Amino acid sequence: MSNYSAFSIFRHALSGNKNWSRAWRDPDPKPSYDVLIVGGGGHGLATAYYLAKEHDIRNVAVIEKGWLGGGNTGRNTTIVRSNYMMPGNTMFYERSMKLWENLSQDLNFNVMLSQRGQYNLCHSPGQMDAARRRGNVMRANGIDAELFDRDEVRRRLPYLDYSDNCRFPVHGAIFQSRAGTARHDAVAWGYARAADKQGVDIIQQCEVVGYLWEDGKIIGVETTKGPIRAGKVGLAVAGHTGHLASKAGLRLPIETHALQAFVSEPLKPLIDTVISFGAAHFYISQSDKGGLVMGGDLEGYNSYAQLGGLPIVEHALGSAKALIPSLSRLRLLRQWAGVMDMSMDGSPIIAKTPVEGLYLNGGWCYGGFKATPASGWCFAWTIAKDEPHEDNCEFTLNRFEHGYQIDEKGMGPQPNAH
Amino acid sequence: MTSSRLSTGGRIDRSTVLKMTFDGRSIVGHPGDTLASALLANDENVIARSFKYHRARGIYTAGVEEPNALVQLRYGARTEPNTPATTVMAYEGLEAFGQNAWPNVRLDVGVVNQLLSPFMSAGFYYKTFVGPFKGTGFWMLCEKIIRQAAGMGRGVTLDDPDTYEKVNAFCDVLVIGSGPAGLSAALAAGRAGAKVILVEQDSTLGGSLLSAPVGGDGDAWLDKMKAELTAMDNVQILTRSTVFGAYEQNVYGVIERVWDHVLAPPAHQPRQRYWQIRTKQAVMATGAIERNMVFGGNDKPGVMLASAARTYVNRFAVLPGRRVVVATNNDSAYAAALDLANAGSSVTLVDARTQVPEKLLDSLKASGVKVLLGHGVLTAKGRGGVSAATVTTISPDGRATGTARHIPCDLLAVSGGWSPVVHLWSQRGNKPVFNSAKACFVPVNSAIETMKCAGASMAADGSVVAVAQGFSAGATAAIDVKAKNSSGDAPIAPKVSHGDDWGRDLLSINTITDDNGKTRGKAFIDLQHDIKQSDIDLAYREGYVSVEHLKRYTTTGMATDQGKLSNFNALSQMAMLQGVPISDVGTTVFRPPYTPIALGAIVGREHGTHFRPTRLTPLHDWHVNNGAIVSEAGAWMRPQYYPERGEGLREAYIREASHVRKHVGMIDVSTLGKIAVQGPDSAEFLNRVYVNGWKMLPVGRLRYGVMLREDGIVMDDGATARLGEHDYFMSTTTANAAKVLALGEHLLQTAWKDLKVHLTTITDQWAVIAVAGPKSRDLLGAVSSGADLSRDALPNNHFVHGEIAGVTVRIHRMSYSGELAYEVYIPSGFGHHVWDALISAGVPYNLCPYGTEAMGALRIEKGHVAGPELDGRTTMKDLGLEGLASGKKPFVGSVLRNRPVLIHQSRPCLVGLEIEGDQGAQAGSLLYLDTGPTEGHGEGWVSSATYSPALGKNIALSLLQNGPERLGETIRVVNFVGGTRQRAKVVSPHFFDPSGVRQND
Amino acid sequence: MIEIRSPLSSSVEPGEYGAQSAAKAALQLSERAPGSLIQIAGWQDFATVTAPALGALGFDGHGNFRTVQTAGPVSCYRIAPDKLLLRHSDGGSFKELLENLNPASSPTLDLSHARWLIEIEGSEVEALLARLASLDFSLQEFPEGTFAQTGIHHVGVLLHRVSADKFLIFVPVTWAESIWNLICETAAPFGFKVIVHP
Amino acid sequence: MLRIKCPICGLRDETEFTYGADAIVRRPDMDETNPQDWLNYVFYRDDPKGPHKEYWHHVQGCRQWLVLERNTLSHEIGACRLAREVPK
Repeated sequence: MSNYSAFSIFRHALSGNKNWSRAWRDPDPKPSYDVLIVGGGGHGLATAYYLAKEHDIRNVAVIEKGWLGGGNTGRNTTIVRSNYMMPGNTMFYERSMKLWENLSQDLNFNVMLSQRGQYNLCHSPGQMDAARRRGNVMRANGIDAELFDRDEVRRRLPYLDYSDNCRFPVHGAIFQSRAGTARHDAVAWGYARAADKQGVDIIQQCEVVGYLWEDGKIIGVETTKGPIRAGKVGLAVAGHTGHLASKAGLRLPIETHALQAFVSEPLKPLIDTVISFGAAHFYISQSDKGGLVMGGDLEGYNSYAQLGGLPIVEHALGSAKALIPSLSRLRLLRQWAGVMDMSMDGSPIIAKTPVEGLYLNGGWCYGGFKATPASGWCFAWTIAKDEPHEDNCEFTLNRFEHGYQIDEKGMGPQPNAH
Repeated sequence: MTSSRLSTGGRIDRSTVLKMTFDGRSIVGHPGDTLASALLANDENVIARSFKYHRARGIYTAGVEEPNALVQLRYGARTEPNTPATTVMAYEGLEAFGQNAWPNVRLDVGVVNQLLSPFMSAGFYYKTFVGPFKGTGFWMLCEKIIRQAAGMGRGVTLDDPDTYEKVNAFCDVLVIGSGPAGLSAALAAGRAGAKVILVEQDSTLGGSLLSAPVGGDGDAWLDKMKAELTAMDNVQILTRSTVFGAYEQNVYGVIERVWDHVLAPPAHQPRQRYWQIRTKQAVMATGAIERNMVFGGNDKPGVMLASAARTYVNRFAVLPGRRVVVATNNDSAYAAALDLANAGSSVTLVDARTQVPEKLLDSLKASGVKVLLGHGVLTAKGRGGVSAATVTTISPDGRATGTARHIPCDLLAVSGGWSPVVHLWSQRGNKPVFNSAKACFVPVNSAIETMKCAGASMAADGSVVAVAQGFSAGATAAIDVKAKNSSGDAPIAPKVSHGDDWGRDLLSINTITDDNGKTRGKAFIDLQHDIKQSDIDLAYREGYVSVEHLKRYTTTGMATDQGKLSNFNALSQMAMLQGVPISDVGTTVFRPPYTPIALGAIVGREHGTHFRPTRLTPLHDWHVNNGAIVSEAGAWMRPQYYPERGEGLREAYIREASHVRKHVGMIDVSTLGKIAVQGPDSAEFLNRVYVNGWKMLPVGRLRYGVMLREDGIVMDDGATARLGEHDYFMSTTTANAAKVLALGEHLLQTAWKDLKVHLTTITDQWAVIAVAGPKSRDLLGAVSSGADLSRDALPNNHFVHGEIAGVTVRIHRMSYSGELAYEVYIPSGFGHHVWDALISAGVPYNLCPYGTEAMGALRIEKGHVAGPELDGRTTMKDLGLEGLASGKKPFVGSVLRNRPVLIHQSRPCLVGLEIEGDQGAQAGSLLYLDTGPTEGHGEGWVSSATYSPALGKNIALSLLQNGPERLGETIRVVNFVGGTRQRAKVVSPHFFDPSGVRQND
Repeated sequence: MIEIRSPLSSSVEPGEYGAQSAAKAALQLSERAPGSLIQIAGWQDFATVTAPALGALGFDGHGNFRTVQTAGPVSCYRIAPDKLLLRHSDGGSFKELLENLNPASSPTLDLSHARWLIEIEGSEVEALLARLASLDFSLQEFPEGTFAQTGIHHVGVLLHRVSADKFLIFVPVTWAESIWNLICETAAPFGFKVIVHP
Repeated sequence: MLRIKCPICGLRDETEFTYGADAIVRRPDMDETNPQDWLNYVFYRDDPKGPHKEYWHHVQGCRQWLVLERNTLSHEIGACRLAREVPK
């Protein structure tokens, strides 16, 4: 497989781009693997990649019911940040950020991480205090964070609504300069290509319909392409975790909800950063192609349908105009929805399950994309060593029993509130 | 008269001349024109530049599928980037500008990108720009340049001067599209008596009929249909309105462009109207979109869809070319050839098929159209625009079999078949099926019970079938909604010129190649995004074969036209490469909106002040009129402070808080949540929702209580008074009022159905004024009557009724400030009156109003927890409230609050801090051991901080690990983001009057 | 008698607003004090225990969830399975009614200060309301003398169709000004008159 | 957009309601002291892909809690009853 570089582009261009090879193979499943990862999204592919790279476990397959990267990896708002306050979250997301920062080189695939910074706007003194606490935790843990007052935000983001007409005036913002966006599809493709290079089999169009059991232990999966045995089975199927775990007899602290995203027509550069509105659940950035990428609130009810309803469209676009009034005449090009695992405390699960042979990576709520590298890294560690790494040691399944809810928003066990 | 404008014909009003400009050059048009037809009439051929290679582009279509002719419409605050010229109605004073080009679309220097095109193949950016070093620096340098080059039009940072509105509508049958099928459907449903809404995106009804020559049978038919429809009261017609989305349960989103066809909307009138239509049945008669063919130079100005060329001639009386080559693989382009020839063009028709019916050929004979069967166009030649077509004989799979020859032309009109507009049907989660005879994807009409498809969107065979299908769909829909009358007989279909039956004998060729199967030159599949056939080939080679991978890797179909032209050709190329039928490749799922919609239209009036409704207390006007600074508290506006003589926040709150401790102050606390708890089981209910006991509370008393969430975390606190035997008055925090009520109702209606309790919000019924300070009793005693406020008659946590200024009020003795304090409950409509009375009566007592900032300082001095401490993660133990919990009874959260982590010794718990030095601490600062590293999450954090006027110190409440056992310890308070490090002494949170002498006085 | 202060006292300004037409304004907006409002609640035996008291007022039972029962100045709205809202437009005290009800089985609650009324009248009343709430306001679906509880701008309200071209909107007082302002903006394209009742 | 047929108010837009929670889980009796029962009630869900029963609160209407049958995959809506009339 050819290495990607400016030189390779030049060389291939001269030969009419006729000689590029496949980015990854399309193998038939082998009868058995050491580790089988269910779910060919960013998390599953990253897990396979790090199993091979970090733990030298190469007899690995990733099976995907559709096409790789077709779940939430391909339908998010591409934001990457590490501004988490709760112990258990903070260092995990910072590990992710650090992996992101060298991911393009690591994978030899440009994932276009653009560290254009992210502003979390505050609209009350109380929000400023909460932001200060978050920023302080970040700084104390070696993560960059700055707290800006209204004037500084106004200097940096002059296009927000500072008029008397504004319903929720900006009081200030917390800013992480290393945050930004990455090209979402490239993450799946880059990990797929790199994992494939390490010998991982990526098997698309292969749906898990059940598990293979032996003595109460899971020893593989039954798929639409036949049974595949595995020493260990890892689930990385965010959005469908509840459904697939139930086939293994697990009831999880997870509900599945749909989240919409939106993109406008492409424009010349207008918004050079990522902005999160503090008066409603809304965030916006601009893609390299020029489209304004926007995310809103959950539909509010359990859903496995990748359908988005009008109330949330109104909510998100209303927030867009409230935040930046001049967006009014710009046009929405597409809306779509992804289904996500909303956990009861808003934080993920990366852990062994009570079922021997089954490992779980899920419950990502809104935050799965940014977590992709660390999620794969920590899940690979957990599978390889049969124990969590320090960075995912709080992402257990039984934390609700002992009471350490990693409730970053303080909303309690109400998934649609996180 | 402009050069390409025909002297007769067309559906334009020649009696009026509209003056417009494009890139500063004057153009003229007539009412009925689109910007595109006016540009063509004025011989403007280069309208835009493409996304990647900046290739010159002209007008390609006559509709919403336009991939090329995007303009920046209007300027200043009203500018609209990326506007297809084909969808803009001409108006006096219209100004449009070329975009994505410098200095302009005619002379764009960005065209050099074309030289780099071999290096800019699909996905090239994934393979490079990573740079030689670690990190993202090199990429971001490259990205800056890429971002400047990308994008299309420009947004502005000026506020939109126009307004928008949303309308909710209800109907029985929604008919989408007003061509022969849609009109017939509306007629059938309308006659039956159903409530019908007919929506048409164009400015006038008629659909494909509008593209036929003026004066034909279609016009007469259209007039008759319009007359009958407009006479029906139960039929509402919306033109210039696009159904952008089909949602579950038959809800449709529509944007009506109410005043977009003028320079600016009239005063008070909305620019656009967003209709949210709830219907019982829908008929989708959305027609079909013609496809182009893939060959070298198929994007040049002068290449146009055949149907569009026909539309320009017949509807707009514009001759888009004098020497025309029409290239087709189906019958429909014959009508275009005929009409162009009849309008004066010399026309050569190149048909990929070797045999066509004699009748079809006969129809062209009289017009002088030259026909070449078994031929295709291999390339379009010309600089800046088409000057010739290279034509060759071809095999049935589109490969050249002979020697190419040039046919000079200035218009190359192409028809590669048609794609039914299935978007709305698909948005409901359905996949269309491939119809190989007609080479297109069609809906499965039975898939959605409440949506019927008809006409060209079902690939119907011509207008006779379209009318029959439409009428039947409308009639069936009417029966389904139980309309009373009969639909009568279907109208006789209009006789339209031959060729509308495009599916017949179609030869499915999409691409014309040389004898090696290669396209010549740059052959585009997605015109706007510059996706060439070779990009699809590359994606295939690299394994991006699924339609979603193909779409994402190449970005085909993701431009502003959303692939309306390109999707099919991309799919068929991928099918060819994979050697499978196109049906096996599948289609991408269509997402709303069908065409791009302005954000502002969806927002309607809910922006600015009306982004969310505002909640005002009954005393709000007084605060504003008396100089209060009011600030947002959730939905409420509350007075934060009342500055005197240029005071800032800090001076004002310190003065106000000091004043309360010295004299008497009053504050509007009407925002407190208030819930009536009524019924014989009220005490039991309270006993279950509060952690403390309520069974023994006598009438006339009130009690502070704490509520937990089901998971044992503290949710809310407040006081509840027992007004009568079965009648309690609960107060909640401002923030949690709705949550507490909803939870109570939930428990009563689901788990505790046996309890006879009713909850009703009475937040709005009562204005509440807290009066606090050593002189509060004197003041209230003086101003009220009928209430004995003496220490013995009204101790703390008691209430009494009395009268102030003629108003019956209830006075609770209750303190959050630590002072002798009362809460006066007043029917809200009299709140202002009583407040005024207190202000007047307060003069001798030195009464002053205070705001939320001073209230905060007072409660911090007293160690009362509030919002910052009740952050959804703290337990009663954390807040020092666990003593309140009853051990004798279960309550909400009583089991789960005892989970091991929640009762662990080392949890951060509430303490006070006295800050060393002159500067106050900031809430959100972290706490660390006095000596030792300041890193990690620390020992705790500062939740609330203030200057304490009573103590003359800066103090704070904080949560500190193992806090209550660390009183006296000195700790470090670090505000990293503020750049401050302070030391503080850990003290009891009850800073002021810990024994409560003052409040119990 | 102290006059109840309108939550709209700084918003209601008589005059003509919005798009002007030669003809009479298509809409008339005004405010009305609710008079007396009380809620009666109950449980399973709600109907039987309250029947005598309601009968004394001239009502024949609870009615349904759509129809407004009226008897003289008193209107009765069945707002929930076991809750009624009674309005005495003259501000009458409901004294007799209250005396006839047992608070243990049918608790009552004074809500006279909790709501304010906005009245909309005119030929475009259906069109205006269609821009504010997602109900079918056609006369057929929302006949005279019926009511509905719904949301306007995220706030729960009660709408009462008094006649073909007149609606009363019961708005929680603390939201009243915000809703009033939004209604005025929404009415601007039609042109409207703000009037004050004597 | 979901449209929910409230037994009291009739067919209404979802925006008048708030979503409550899974109506399949049953709240333990008040005097239940086994933490596992409470954990199951508060945190654990079947999360079905298909037919679901769930609570909705008609907050901008009659303020009744409803039990709605709805398919989480197709969003098809079935019966809607007053919660108080649904047997435990």
